[in-house]
Amino acid sequence: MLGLDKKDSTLMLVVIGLVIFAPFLLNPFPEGSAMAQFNAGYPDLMQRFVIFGILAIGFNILFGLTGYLSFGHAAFLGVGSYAAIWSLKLFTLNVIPAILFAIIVGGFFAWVIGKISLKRSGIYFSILTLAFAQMSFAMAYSVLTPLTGGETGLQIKNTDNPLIGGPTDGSIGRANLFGAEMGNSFELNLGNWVFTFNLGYYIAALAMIAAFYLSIRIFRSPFGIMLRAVKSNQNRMNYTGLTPKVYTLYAFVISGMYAGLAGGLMVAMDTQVGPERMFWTASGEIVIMTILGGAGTLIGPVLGAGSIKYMENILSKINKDVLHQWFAFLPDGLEDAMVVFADIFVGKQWHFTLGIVFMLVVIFLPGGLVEGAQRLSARFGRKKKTDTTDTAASTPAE
Amino acid sequence: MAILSVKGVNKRFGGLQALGDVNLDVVENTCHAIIGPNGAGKSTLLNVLVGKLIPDSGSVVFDGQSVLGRQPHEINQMGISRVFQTPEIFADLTVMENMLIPCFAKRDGAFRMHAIESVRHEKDMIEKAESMLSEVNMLDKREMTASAMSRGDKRRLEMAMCLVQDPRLLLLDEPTAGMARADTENTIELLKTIRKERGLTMAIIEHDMNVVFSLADRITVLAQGMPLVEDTPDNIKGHPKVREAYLGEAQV
Amino acid sequence: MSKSNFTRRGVLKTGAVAGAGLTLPTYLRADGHTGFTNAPGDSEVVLGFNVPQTGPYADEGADELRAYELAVEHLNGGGDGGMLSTFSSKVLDGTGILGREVKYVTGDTQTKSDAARASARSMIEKDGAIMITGGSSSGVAVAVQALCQEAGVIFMAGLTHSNDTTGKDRKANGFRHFFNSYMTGAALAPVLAAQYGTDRKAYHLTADYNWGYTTEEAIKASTEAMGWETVNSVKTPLTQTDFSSYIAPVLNSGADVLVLNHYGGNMINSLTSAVQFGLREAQANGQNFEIVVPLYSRLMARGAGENVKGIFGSTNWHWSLQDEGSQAFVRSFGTKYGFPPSQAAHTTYVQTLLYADAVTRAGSFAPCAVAEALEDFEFDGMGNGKTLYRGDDHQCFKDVLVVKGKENPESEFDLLEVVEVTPVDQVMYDPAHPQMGGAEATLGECNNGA
Amino acid sequence: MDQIIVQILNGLDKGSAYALIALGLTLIFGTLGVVNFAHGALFMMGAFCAVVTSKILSSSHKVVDETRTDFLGNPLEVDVFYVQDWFGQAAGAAIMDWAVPLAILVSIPFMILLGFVMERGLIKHFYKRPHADQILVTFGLAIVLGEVIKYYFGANPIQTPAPDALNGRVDFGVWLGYGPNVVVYPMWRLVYFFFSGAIIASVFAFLQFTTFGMVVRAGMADRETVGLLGIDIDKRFTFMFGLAAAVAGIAGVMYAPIVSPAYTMGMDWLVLSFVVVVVGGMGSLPGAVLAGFVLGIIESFASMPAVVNLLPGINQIVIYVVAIAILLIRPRGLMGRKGVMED
Repeated sequence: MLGLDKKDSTLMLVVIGLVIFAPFLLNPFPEGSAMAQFNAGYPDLMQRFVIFGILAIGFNILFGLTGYLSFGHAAFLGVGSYAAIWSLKLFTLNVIPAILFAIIVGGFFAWVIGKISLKRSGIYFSILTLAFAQMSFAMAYSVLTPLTGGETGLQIKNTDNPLIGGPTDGSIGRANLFGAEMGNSFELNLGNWVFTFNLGYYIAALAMIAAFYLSIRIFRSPFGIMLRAVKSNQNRMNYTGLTPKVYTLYAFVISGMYAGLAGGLMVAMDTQVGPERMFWTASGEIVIMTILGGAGTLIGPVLGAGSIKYMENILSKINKDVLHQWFAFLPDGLEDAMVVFADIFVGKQWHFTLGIVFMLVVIFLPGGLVEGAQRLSARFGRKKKTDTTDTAASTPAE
Repeated sequence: MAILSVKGVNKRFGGLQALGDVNLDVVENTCHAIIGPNGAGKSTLLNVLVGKLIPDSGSVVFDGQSVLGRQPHEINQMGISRVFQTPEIFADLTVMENMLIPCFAKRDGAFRMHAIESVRHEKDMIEKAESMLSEVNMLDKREMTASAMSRGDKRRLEMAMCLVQDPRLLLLDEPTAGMARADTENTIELLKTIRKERGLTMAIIEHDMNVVFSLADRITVLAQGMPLVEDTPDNIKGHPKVREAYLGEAQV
Repeated sequence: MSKSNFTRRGVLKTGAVAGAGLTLPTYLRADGHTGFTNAPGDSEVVLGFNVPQTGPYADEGADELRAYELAVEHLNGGGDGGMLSTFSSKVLDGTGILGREVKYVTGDTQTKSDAARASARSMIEKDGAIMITGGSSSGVAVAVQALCQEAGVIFMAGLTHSNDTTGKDRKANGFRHFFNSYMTGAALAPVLAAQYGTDRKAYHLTADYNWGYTTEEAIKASTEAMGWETVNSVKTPLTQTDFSSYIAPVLNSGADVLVLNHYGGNMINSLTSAVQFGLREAQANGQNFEIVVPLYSRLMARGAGENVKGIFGSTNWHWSLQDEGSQAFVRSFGTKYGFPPSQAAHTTYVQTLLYADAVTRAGSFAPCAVAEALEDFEFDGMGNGKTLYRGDDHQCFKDVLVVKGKENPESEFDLLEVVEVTPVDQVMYDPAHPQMGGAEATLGECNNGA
Repeated sequence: MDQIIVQILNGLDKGSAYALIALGLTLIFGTLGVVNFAHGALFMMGAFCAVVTSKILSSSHKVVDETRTDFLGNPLEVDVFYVQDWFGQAAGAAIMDWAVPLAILVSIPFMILLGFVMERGLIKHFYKRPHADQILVTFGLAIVLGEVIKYYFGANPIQTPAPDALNGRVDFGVWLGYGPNVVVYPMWRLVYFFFSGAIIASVFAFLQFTTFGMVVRAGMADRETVGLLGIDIDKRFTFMFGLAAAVAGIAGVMYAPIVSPAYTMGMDWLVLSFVVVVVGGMGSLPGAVLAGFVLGIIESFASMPAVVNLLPGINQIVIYVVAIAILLIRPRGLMGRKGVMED
C-alpha cells in the first residue's frame, strides 16, 4: 500500500485506525463512573497526544537514526509556535498558512542551529543545541518581549486585525480552517458514554498520520540507511565517498520541521504561546518521550509521547476527594489508609509516579515501551502481525 | 602508465620527519606494495593519499588530478577506496545494507536526498550488491547484522564494500593483520581472483612478506620516512639495504 | 440491550448533528441548548481549581487548594460557614449554588502557561467545569483568562499581581480580587516617604519578566512622585538563584534604598544575599540603608526567615487582621488545617464565594449574567473592608495593606505586621491609566460560549 | 575598579560552587562513562542534609504559655528545644547555631552511603547500556529524589543560616587602600570559597598520590587495560561514585546558607553542571574546575549593572554564549580528551 511493504502497511493501518477511533478508544469508561477519571477522550488531550506524537516522531528521525542527541529541540517547537501565532494575528486566521509558516520557520531555525552545532559530535553537540535552546528561551522570556509577549506569551486579541478575514464585530478571532473553527465538534451519546469528535483533533490527527507515513518512508529509504550509517560509522562513510555531516544536517532540519509542525498545530488548536515551551525541561521531555517509547523504532516515540502526556493530564487531576470516592467501598479505616497510600502517586505527587515509571521501564524494558509490547505479544504465544519495530530496534540509540 | 603519482612528498610532525621526499608511481593494473619497518611512514603516506593528512610539500596526482586538499569523500568519489587495518564497517547494519551504502555512494555521489524512495525498489543496486556478495561467498549472510560476524567475514565484507564501487585504485592497509593462517591464505586467494577478474589496481601496505610477495608486482621500501628502494619483488628479496633496514629494526 | 441503544436525548442530538455537520462548537456539554458552556444539571455544579501543585510555587498552590476546599464546604453548608456570615451579601445560604451541590476538580498548572491551559481545558472539556479559578503567577493568569474568554466560562483569578491581568490583557470573562503592582506602588510610596524621608535614592533589582516590569514601573512612578530618585535598575534572570553579583554593586552605587521587585524564591534568595552583603546595617548618603520588598507573602517571609525583619512591603491580606470577616475565615481555616491561611488562600476563598454569590444574585450560571452581577458590585465583610469589583476592568478596589517583617515573631506564622491600611481612594486609578494598557485596553465582549 | 574586585570575588565564589559540582560530575561522567542526570539531585540531597541536621538539632517539645495566645485565641504553645534542655541555654543555642558546619559530619557518611546504594543498586547495571538509557534512569531517579524531598519539606525554600560568627563581612577595601565599606564581602562566602578549594585540592591529591587514585586514573585513561591487569576496577569505581556523591553533598551543605535549599534546586543545577563539565572537556578533572571558575567569573561580570544596561539580557545568556564560543574554538572544550563521549 502506498509504496510500503506488507508489514509497514499493517502498521500504518493500525495507526490510522487507532487515531480515527481514538475518541472511542480513549473513553472506555462510562460518564459518571469512578473510572471515568481515566478517560482521555476529550479534545485537548487527544490533540496533545497527536501533536506530541509528531514531535517525537520527528525527533526520532534525528536521534533514533543518526544517534545525534539534540537537547534543544523544544526551541524549534517554540519558534514554530511563535511563527504560527503571528501568522494568525497578522495574516489570516486560517490555520493552513500558520502551520506552513511554522514548518518553514522551524526548519530554517534548525538549519541555522544545526549548521553550527554539527561542527561537533557526541555530548559536545548535545550541549551546543542545549545552549542555543536556552538562549532562545531566555531571550523570549525577557529581552524579546515585544516579539514574544515575554512571560505572558502571545494570544489572539480582539484588537488584532489580520490581513485576510478577521472578525469585524470586535470579538476575538478564532483559528479556523476555511471558516470551520478548531473547537468545533459533535458529541455522540451512547448509553452512559459520551464520545467527542473534534475538528481540531482530526486535523492534527491527519497531520500525524502524514508525519508518520513520511517517517516510515524515510526509515525505509536509502536516506534512512545513510542516517543509520551515520550512527554506525562516520569514518567508513567518509571513505565510501559520502558526507555524514550533510546527511545529519538534513535529518536535523527535517526533525526541526516536524517540531515546527507540532508547534504550529499546538497554536492552531489552542491559540497561545508561552516561552516555557522552549525551556530545557521541554527539550528534555522530548528526549524522554522518545527513549521511553523506544528510540529508533517507528511507533515507540508516539507511545512514549502518549504515556507522558497521559500521566501529566490524568494523574495530576486525581485528588483526595476522587480517591475517597474510589475507595468508598472499603471500611473507613482501610479506606483512609488506601487514600493516604494512593495519594503518594497522584495529584500533586504525579511527578513521583513519572520518575518511578521512567526507572521501571528502562530497567525492565531496555528497548522502551515497544519492547514491552513485544514481550506481551510474545507471551500470548502468537507472532504479532503488527510487529512495530524495524531492524534498528535491536540496537537502541546512543 | 601511472594512475597514481606521488612526487616529493614531505610531512613533519613537530621535530619528526614522517615523510621525506617520497616519490611513488602506481601503474595501472598492477599491485604496488609499500613495506618497511614500524614507524617507516607507511600509514602516514596512506593517510596522505586518502586526504586525511595534507603534506607540507610535494604533489599527489591521481589520474591527472591533484588529490591534495580534497576531503576523504571527494577522493573516494575520484575512484580511490580504502580497506582499513581493523575492518571499518557499519556494525549495526545488516550485511546487505552495508553493501548498498557504497552502491548508492557510487551512483548518487556524496549526498542525495533520496528520502521517499524505498530501498526495496532499488532493484539495480540490490542486484549489484548481491552479485558482489556472491563473489566473496557471503550471499547467505546478507540479512545478518554485521557486528555479529567473525573478524574474517568483517574483513571480507569491507573488501566487498570497496570493490562494489569499482574503484580505480584500491588501498589496502595491512589486510591480513591479526588473521589466522588460513584466513590469510583465503584473503590472498580472494585478492588474486579479483585482480584477475577485474584488472584492479592496488596499493598495499603489509608486514607479512608472504602476502607481499604473493601479490605485489612492484615494491617500495620505506625507512624512517624515506623511500629506500623501489623494485620488483625478486630484486627486493635479496637487496642489502632492505635487509639492513629490517635487521636494524630487529636489533632495536 | 438498553446500553447499546442511543438514549432518547442522544438520538435527538445525533440527529441534529447529522444535519448541522461540524458547525456545533466544542465547548458544549449535556445542556448545550441552554446557550452557554457547561451549563450545570439540576443537582450539582462543577468548579475547576487550577493551582500550581509542582514546581516552586507548589506550597502556595497547596494553600490555595485548602482554601477552595473550605469554600466548597461552606457553600455546601458544611463547617462553620466561615465568611458566609460576615459577607455583606446574604444570598448564599449553604445549599450550594442555586440549589446545586458544589463539586470541584483540581489540576496542576505547573506555573507554566501551556500546562495551565491544558489543565483548564481538561476541566472544561472533560469535567464540565463552569468556572475556572486559581493560579499563582501572572503569566498563567493571563493565559488561562484568555482561554476562559474563548471557551465561554468565568475565570476568577487567584494570586496574580501584574498590572496586565486587568490592564492590557483584561478580559470580559475574567475577574481579579487580588491587588496589583499599581496599587502596591500607590500604597507603599507614602509609607516609605514617611518612614525613610523624601530624599532617597533607590536602586531596583527587577525580575526579568512581565510582573517584574509592571511592578518596577509602578514603584518607580509612585516613589518618584514622592521626591525619590531612581539611581539604577537592573534586570535579573528568573532562573537566578545566587544574586551576589547583582547585590554587590548596590552599596557603592550612590543609592540608599534597594527595591527588590522579586517574588517567591527569587525574593527569598535576593533578600538573603542582600542581608549577607550587609545592606541592612549599611549607611549610605548619611542615612540608614533600607530594603523594600513590594510584594510580600507569608510563605516568602518564612523562606527568608530572620532576614525580613523590619522590611517594608505590601500584601493583599494578612491573617492578623482584626475585622470580622478575616477573623471568621482564620477561625475556620485554622480549625480545619491547624495553621493560619496565607493571602493566596484568602483571595481564592473569597473569589469562590464571590462567584457563588454573583451566580445566585444573577439567578443564572450563564457567564454573561454572572459577569454583569459582579461588575460594579460593592461588598464588605470579606476581610479587606469595603470593596468594589469595578466594571471597567474587572479589578477589585479595596484597602491595601502595607506590612513589614515582624521584629519579634511569636510563631512560625507570625512574620508580618500590618503597618498601615492604605484607604482604597489612594490606590484608585483610571481604567485607561497608561500603566494599565492605556485607552487601547478593552474587556471585549463577554462570552457565553455555546 | 572596586566593583571589579567585588565581581572577581563573586566569580570565584560562584565558580567554586560550579567547580565543586562539576568535579563530582566528572568523576562519574569521566571515569564511569555514566551520564548522571541525578547529580544535581545529589547536590540537593546534600543541601537538605543541612536542613535535616538543623531540624534535628532544633527539635523541640511544646510548653503551653498561658500568658500569650495564638492566632485562634488559644493559649500559645511555645517551642522548647531539647538541646537547650540537655546542654543548657547557651551551649544549646550554640549547637543549633552551628548546625550547618555540623551537617557536614552528617552528610559525608550519608552521601557516601547514598552513592554506594545508587551505584550498586542501579547505576552498575547501566555501564554497558547506551547513554540514552542512563539518561532516562538517572532522570527518573532525580525526579523521585526531588519528590521525596518535596513530600517532606514542601516546595518553599527553607532558610538555613550560617553560624552567627561566620555571618559577618570582611572589608577587603580597607586592606586594598579603599575606604571602609567599599569592598565588603560576606564571610560565609569566603568560607565557602576556601572550603571548596580545600575539597578540590584533596580530591586531586587523593587521585595523584594514593595507589587507589593512580589505579582510578589509569582506569579513566584505559579501562580495559586496567581490567586486564587483574585489578578489580569495579569496586574502585563504586567507591568513586560514593566519593563523587560525597563531594556533591558537601557542596550542597555548604551552599545551603547562600541559597536556601528547595526541592527544585536539583533540576536547577542539572543543566548548568553539565554545561560546566562539557565546557571543561570530557574526562578532564582540571578542565571541570577551570571551566567552573571561568564561567563563574564571566557570569559575574556579565551581571554588572554597566554591562547589563549596555547589552540588555546578556546576563541571561552569557553562560550559553561563552559555552558555544568555547566549544566552537576548542572542539573538546578547554581540556577534553579525544574520543571521550564524542560518539
